[in-house]
Amino acid sequence: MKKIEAIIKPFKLDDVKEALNEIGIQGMTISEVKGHGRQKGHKEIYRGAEYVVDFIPKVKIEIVVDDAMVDKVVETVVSAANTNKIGDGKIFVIPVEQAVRVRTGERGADAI
Amino acid sequence: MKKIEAIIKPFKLDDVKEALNEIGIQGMTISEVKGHGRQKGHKEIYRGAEYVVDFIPKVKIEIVVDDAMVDKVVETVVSAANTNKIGDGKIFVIPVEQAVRVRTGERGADAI
Amino acid sequence: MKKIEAIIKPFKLDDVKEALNEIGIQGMTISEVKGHGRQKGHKEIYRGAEYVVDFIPKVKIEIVVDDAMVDKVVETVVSAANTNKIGDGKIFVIPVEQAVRVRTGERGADAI
Amino acid sequence: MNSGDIAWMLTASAMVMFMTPGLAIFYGGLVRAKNVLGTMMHSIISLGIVSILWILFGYTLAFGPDVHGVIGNLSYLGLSGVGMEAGPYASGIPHILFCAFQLMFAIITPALITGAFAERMKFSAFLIFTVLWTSIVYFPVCHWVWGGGFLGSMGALDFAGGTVIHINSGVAALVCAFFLGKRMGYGTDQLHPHNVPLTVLGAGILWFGWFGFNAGSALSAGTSASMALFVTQTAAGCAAVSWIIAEWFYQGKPTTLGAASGAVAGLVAITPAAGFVGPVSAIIIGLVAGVVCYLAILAKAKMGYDDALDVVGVHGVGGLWGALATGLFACEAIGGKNGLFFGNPKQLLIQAEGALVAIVFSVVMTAVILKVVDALVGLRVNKEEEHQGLDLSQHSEVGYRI
Amino acid sequence: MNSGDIAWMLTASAMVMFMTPGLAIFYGGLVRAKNVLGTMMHSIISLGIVSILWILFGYTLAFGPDVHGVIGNLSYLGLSGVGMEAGPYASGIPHILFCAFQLMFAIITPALITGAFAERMKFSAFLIFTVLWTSIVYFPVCHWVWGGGFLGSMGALDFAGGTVIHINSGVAALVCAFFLGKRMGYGTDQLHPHNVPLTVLGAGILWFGWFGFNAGSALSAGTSASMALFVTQTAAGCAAVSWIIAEWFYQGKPTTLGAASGAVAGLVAITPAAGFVGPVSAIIIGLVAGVVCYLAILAKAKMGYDDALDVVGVHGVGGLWGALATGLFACEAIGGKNGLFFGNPKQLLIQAEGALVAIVFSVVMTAVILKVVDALVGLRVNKEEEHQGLDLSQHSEVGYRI
Amino acid sequence: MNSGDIAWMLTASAMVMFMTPGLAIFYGGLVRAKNVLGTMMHSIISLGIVSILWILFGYTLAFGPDVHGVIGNLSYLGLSGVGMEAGPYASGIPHILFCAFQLMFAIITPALITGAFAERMKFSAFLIFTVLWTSIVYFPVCHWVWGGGFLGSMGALDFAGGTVIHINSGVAALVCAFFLGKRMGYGTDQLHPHNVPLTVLGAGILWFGWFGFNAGSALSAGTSASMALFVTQTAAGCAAVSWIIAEWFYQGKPTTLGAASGAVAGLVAITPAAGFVGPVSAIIIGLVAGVVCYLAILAKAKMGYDDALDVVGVHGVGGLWGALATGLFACEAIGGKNGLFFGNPKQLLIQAEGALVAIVFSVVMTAVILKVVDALVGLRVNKEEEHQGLDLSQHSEVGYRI
Ligand SMILES: Nc1ncnc2c1ncn2[C@@H]1O[C@H](COP(=O)(O)OP(=O)(O)O)[C@@H](O)[C@H]1O
Ligand SMILES: Nc1ncnc2c1ncn2[C@@H]1O[C@H](COP(=O)(O)OP(=O)(O)O)[C@@H](O)[C@H]1O
Ligand SMILES: Nc1ncnc2c1ncn2[C@@H]1O[C@H](COP(=O)(O)OP(=O)(O)O)[C@@H](O)[C@H]1O
Repeated sequence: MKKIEAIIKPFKLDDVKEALNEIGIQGMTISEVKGHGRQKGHKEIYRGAEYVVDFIPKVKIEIVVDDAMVDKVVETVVSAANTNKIGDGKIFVIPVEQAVRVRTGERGADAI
Repeated sequence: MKKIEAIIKPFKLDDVKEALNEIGIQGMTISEVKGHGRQKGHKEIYRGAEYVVDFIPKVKIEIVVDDAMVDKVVETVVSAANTNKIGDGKIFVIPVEQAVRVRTGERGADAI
Repeated sequence: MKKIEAIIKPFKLDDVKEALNEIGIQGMTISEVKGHGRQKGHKEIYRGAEYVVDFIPKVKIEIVVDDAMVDKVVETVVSAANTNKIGDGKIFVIPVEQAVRVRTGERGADAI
Repeated sequence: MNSGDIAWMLTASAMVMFMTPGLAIFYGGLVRAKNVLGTMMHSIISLGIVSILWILFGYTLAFGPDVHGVIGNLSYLGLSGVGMEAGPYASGIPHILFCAFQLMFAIITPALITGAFAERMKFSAFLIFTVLWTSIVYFPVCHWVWGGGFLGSMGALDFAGGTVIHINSGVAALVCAFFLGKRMGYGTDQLHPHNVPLTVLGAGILWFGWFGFNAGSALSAGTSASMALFVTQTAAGCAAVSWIIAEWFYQGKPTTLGAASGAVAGLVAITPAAGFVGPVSAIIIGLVAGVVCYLAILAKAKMGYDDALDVVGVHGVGGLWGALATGLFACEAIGGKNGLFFGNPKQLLIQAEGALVAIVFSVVMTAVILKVVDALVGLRVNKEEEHQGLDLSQHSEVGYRI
Repeated sequence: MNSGDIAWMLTASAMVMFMTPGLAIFYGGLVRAKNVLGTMMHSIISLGIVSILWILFGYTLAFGPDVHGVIGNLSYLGLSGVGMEAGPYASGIPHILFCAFQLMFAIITPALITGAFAERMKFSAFLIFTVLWTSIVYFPVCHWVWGGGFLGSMGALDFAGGTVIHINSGVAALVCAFFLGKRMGYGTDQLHPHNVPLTVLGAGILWFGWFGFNAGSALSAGTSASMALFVTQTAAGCAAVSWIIAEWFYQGKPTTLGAASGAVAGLVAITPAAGFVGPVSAIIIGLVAGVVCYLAILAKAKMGYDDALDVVGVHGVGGLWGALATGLFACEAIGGKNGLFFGNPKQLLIQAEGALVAIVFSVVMTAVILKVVDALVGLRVNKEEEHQGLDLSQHSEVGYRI
Repeated sequence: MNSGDIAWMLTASAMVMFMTPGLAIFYGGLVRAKNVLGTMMHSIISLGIVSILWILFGYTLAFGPDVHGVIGNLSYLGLSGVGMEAGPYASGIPHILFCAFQLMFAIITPALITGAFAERMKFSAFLIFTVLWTSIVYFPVCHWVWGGGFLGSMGALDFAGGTVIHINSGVAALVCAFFLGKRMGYGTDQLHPHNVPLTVLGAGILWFGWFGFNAGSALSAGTSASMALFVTQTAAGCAAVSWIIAEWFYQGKPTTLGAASGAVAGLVAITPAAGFVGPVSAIIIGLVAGVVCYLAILAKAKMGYDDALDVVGVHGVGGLWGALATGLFACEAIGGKNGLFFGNPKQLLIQAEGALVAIVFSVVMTAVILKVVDALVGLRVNKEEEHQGLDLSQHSEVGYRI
């Protein structure tokens, strides 16, 4: 199993979720994060002074899937989250050794 | 070392924390996340229209432990977080290659 | 590639970010988390009763880098985040099998 | 009629109305985020329900010509005959304006109770409870004291509603807390306020509105209202100070919520006394109120009922102290009546009697009403709903998306 | 002059001013967090802009000596001649106080419209729009009804601004919604309120201020103001109740936002009628307002324009209902005029005519103004900016760091 | 006595009281979330502390029969002799009501200062500071101007407290900022507001209350109050507009916080002038206030003191401009006195002298008091506590759990 961590633009979340649902992926966990990278931050003004805030709101989606699904999921996310602009985000694939469903205690592929 | 990521129902957090403390686990990091899966989302109404919000608040607990402890931790979380209802959550086990304590620079098992 | 997860004190974030920028690391993702460990929690009072809140605000920084950079990044974070007090935090190193840039579809080291 | 009096009573009516939204956010800030709207809703919708009851039959029950000291007759049903002429309760203002001013009191009283059953009452149950309680408890007690009823005739002093409003609602709150039982997680989870700044702002609005409440109860713009305003400010300020001093002493830290709660406790305590006492008495009434109400809240923890937002400790205990304090500090030079400290010990007794009657009546009737409501629709949301919070389970809404 | 009247009108002016910050948070809570400041700014800066226009030329256009029933002449340019003497519109108060009171109405009217173009209008475009709309639409319509113009002479009743303020702004809002087009994500994303407690507090402040609005429109502290205050409370409360009952019926749950919106709908509807109707009529006006405005909002969803914060449904439809209701329920005993139900069917016709004139004028002129503003600076922020939100893109600020 | 005057002064007193909770949220929104309660607490508890001081000895020091132009004698100690009779300062209202109105001014003045030492002052130090400063600085200066003291006799005009309140507190704030030193992270971290909507609402409440402040300072419901109300609205609105125009020009974007700050700056500037100037002068006073205070805040950044919430820039500089502007624009037709532009250059000099005296006195005494408090308990929290925030370290509370 692998965990796919996708860091995307917040307003793309619904698109990505639906694209994933379409390829049969239901389970996922999301969190609000802030990103730093090449994308320029935004400007804020306070009391006449300008500040650049270079942590930009992003959404992180975590999806644990069977090895077989990894490529498909990655592609789906890439195409759904893409806006062709800097800051569209990254996808990381991380090994998962075990998965357990809390309710039933099921393990492995059955758990996800 | 492994990182155990448990995604649980928010109101179970205190129970899980205490159960972990009882088996000698102190260190953990938690974050507020939202989950999508089989559990039905809740209904919201705005201006006469109904919306289903299918991202459900969850808590993610991350615990890095020695390989030897993994099973015990997983079992502890499963039994403490279980309510026997859909949406109880998942546990994922992920390999960790190194751990460092910032304060001392200690590494490996000593760091956690 | 590895993912370096650093859990640090929130007010150290800017220092760490700058230290990383100095060694050429731009990309990172941060999130607000709460930590539990040896550091004592703070006291709250409500209606005459005292409560100890033992989840302490922390910031998690995630940085995916080439294997060659891992040690340098870890050291940089350690020295920038260190205050020599309990609760300074931890760094975990986790294997990453693949990285993809959403905008271009680039993979591997090119993506980060 | 007198345009100065009318000017003041228009303003005072508006200010007392404003207290109910103030209460909505005072209470709203004190609950957990998932219950903020359900809690605010209690106050907001009371503004509607009680207005309707008042016009239809409430005003006539409370202020219609007296029947045996117990209730008003039906002369003013549907406000017939209540119009733009002066009197009968205040010669300087139109009857309809007196009726408007009193309506605002009728609205906030049941809204105060809602703090006791916060975070767990069914919305339908709340609605029925409010209709019944206002009709069967508030209107009669109001009549007894202000409408020509037996408590007023007996000589019980209640300038702006210490007994009618605060003791009455505080005691009802106690009964509600017992009947509803504790919130899930009481004693284990931290059922703490989600937005204290909102609560402090609510206290500020209440404080502001309370000048209309107390000084408006003079029903004219004159010396009585002026003194009432001054002592209101005094008691509120003193109780805020004494509450945080008590906290500092007992728990090592003074809290902002303590200051806000203390202010409200002081406002409650001075309510019955406002037109009868002077500034120095008001200092004492306020200082005592802050400490006594704080101790009442500490005591609650030991007595094991879950009066979620401390209506009993602040309004019940504060109101009782105020009623008795009126019997102690009333001074003829200010309001025409003397209390114990000015040589008239009987007044204290009358005050205690008045309070007792209200307490007994409110306890019994509230219990009966709760039984009825429970039988009709059930008082409490189920566990699943309580977990989810009232906002989602009762109203399908969420408070914040920040 | 009369110090009671002055006392009341000073207070009423302050209360009506306070409605605009109240509106700022009412609207502010309804938008998404990224637009909260941009939305509040619309109201706050209107307090400034309109004050300046008013002094320079607005007051004289609206209330200067009448020219052919259409506009005021320039006698009061720069408020020359408007000072501390009594009259000409109210004998009990100084001219400058009447001018102050009316200024507060001129401020809130364009601010109401901003709900329609929330979350997507350029700040510069908003500024120009507000200057033009207030000058070309508000000042004339205000003159027609209250300043000696043809609508007032025709006998159209508008106690506190149902036509001048609510129909006028509601209709302008409709035009704005059409011209600006839908917000990005309309129909797909959940463009829901980010802070409902703030909105409910805003409704509370509006309710409070509305007593100044309606009872202040009597321009004296007397019986008319007293009755206006009472019916204002009644209609607001009834509409809050009927709105949530309608919700319960249609959508299975009553909402807190519904109660707040209902209250505002009731306040809007009673505005033109306030000095002309009695309490029982007010109950009906309020109950109908809650249901009708709720249905208007349901209808909007089908009609496909994005009136973001429902200005049309609440102020347009509510104002129209109020104008007509005045023609139905006006009662000589209260305000000197009868409506249909009191034997004077002609009044209903006059009311409808008055409303129609305002609607046509407002639609046409608003459209023209929007065209001009669009040509000058463009109405709408670009996509990138809309994504980012108005707070960052227009003001380089963020609302919250909690 | 006159019921219209009483009606207005009851209302005005309540409105000025309401400014202090308004200030609590104005300041509360400007600090970081971890300091919101500690900051609000400063204002809320001032409502209590100063009320007590006032009754015990404050009123008599400020308004007791004059002793050599310097201080009031002790005739009114414990408010003895201050009751329901008319006068001595206003013939239309009871003495106790004048005393209540003035109390509200005494409360808000030290509360204003707290913006300068926000986010780093020990709560105990704040308490002692407030007691001492109010007693030793406010009461005397108040006496000098309004209580029969030498500044008033000299002819210095200060309608509602430009010198007594704003210059006085603004200058004290400057001294506090110097003595306390900068906040941790000043210049490196972004010490930005955590809740701007709260701050804007606070500005709205201040604006509303300020009508009571300025128009109430006429002490009667007449033409003077009416004009004061009008120019208050005008100056506030104009300053909001000119502030954001200045921002637009200098920094490329107008901000919501700028509009709110501008409004407050305008209100400050018109305070001393309110009863003495007309609408067109008020436009100029307001427009200048917005720009000057904005520039003062820009200048602060270069001068290197950390006046956290800009009390100096808004109240100090705005108050000074207002005091001088009164000497420029005062007009006999309005308030019985002429300024420079109406042919009386001497008035400007007197105004400057009055301001100078207040500045020197306030600087010296504030410095002395700070030295004393520092010696007694230490002014500033330690680093650990500052990191944690005042809410946890001083009060063991948290503002939000959203
Ligand atoms: N090395 C990295 N490790 C972790 N997260 C990263 C890394 N680089 C970028 N990110 C995340 O991806 C987001 C987008 O990256 P950015 O460089 O701005 O644009 P792009 O995705 O177009 O290359 C960042 O905001 C950050 O959250
Ligand atoms: N494949 C997955 N990857 C990551 N998180 C998942 C995955 N499946 C489920 N989750 C998380 O677990 C939570 C519970 O899953 P759900 O399917 O609702 O119920 P259950 O745990 O009973 O199977 C989800 O809300 C989501 O946060
Ligand atoms: N075993 C662990 N797994 C995950 N996170 C941990 C673990 N131990 C500690 N942490 C995180 O590191 C933070 C600091 O740890 P703590 O024990 O308080 O101090 P120190 O870093 O000095 O050892 C904790 O608040 C928690 O967020």
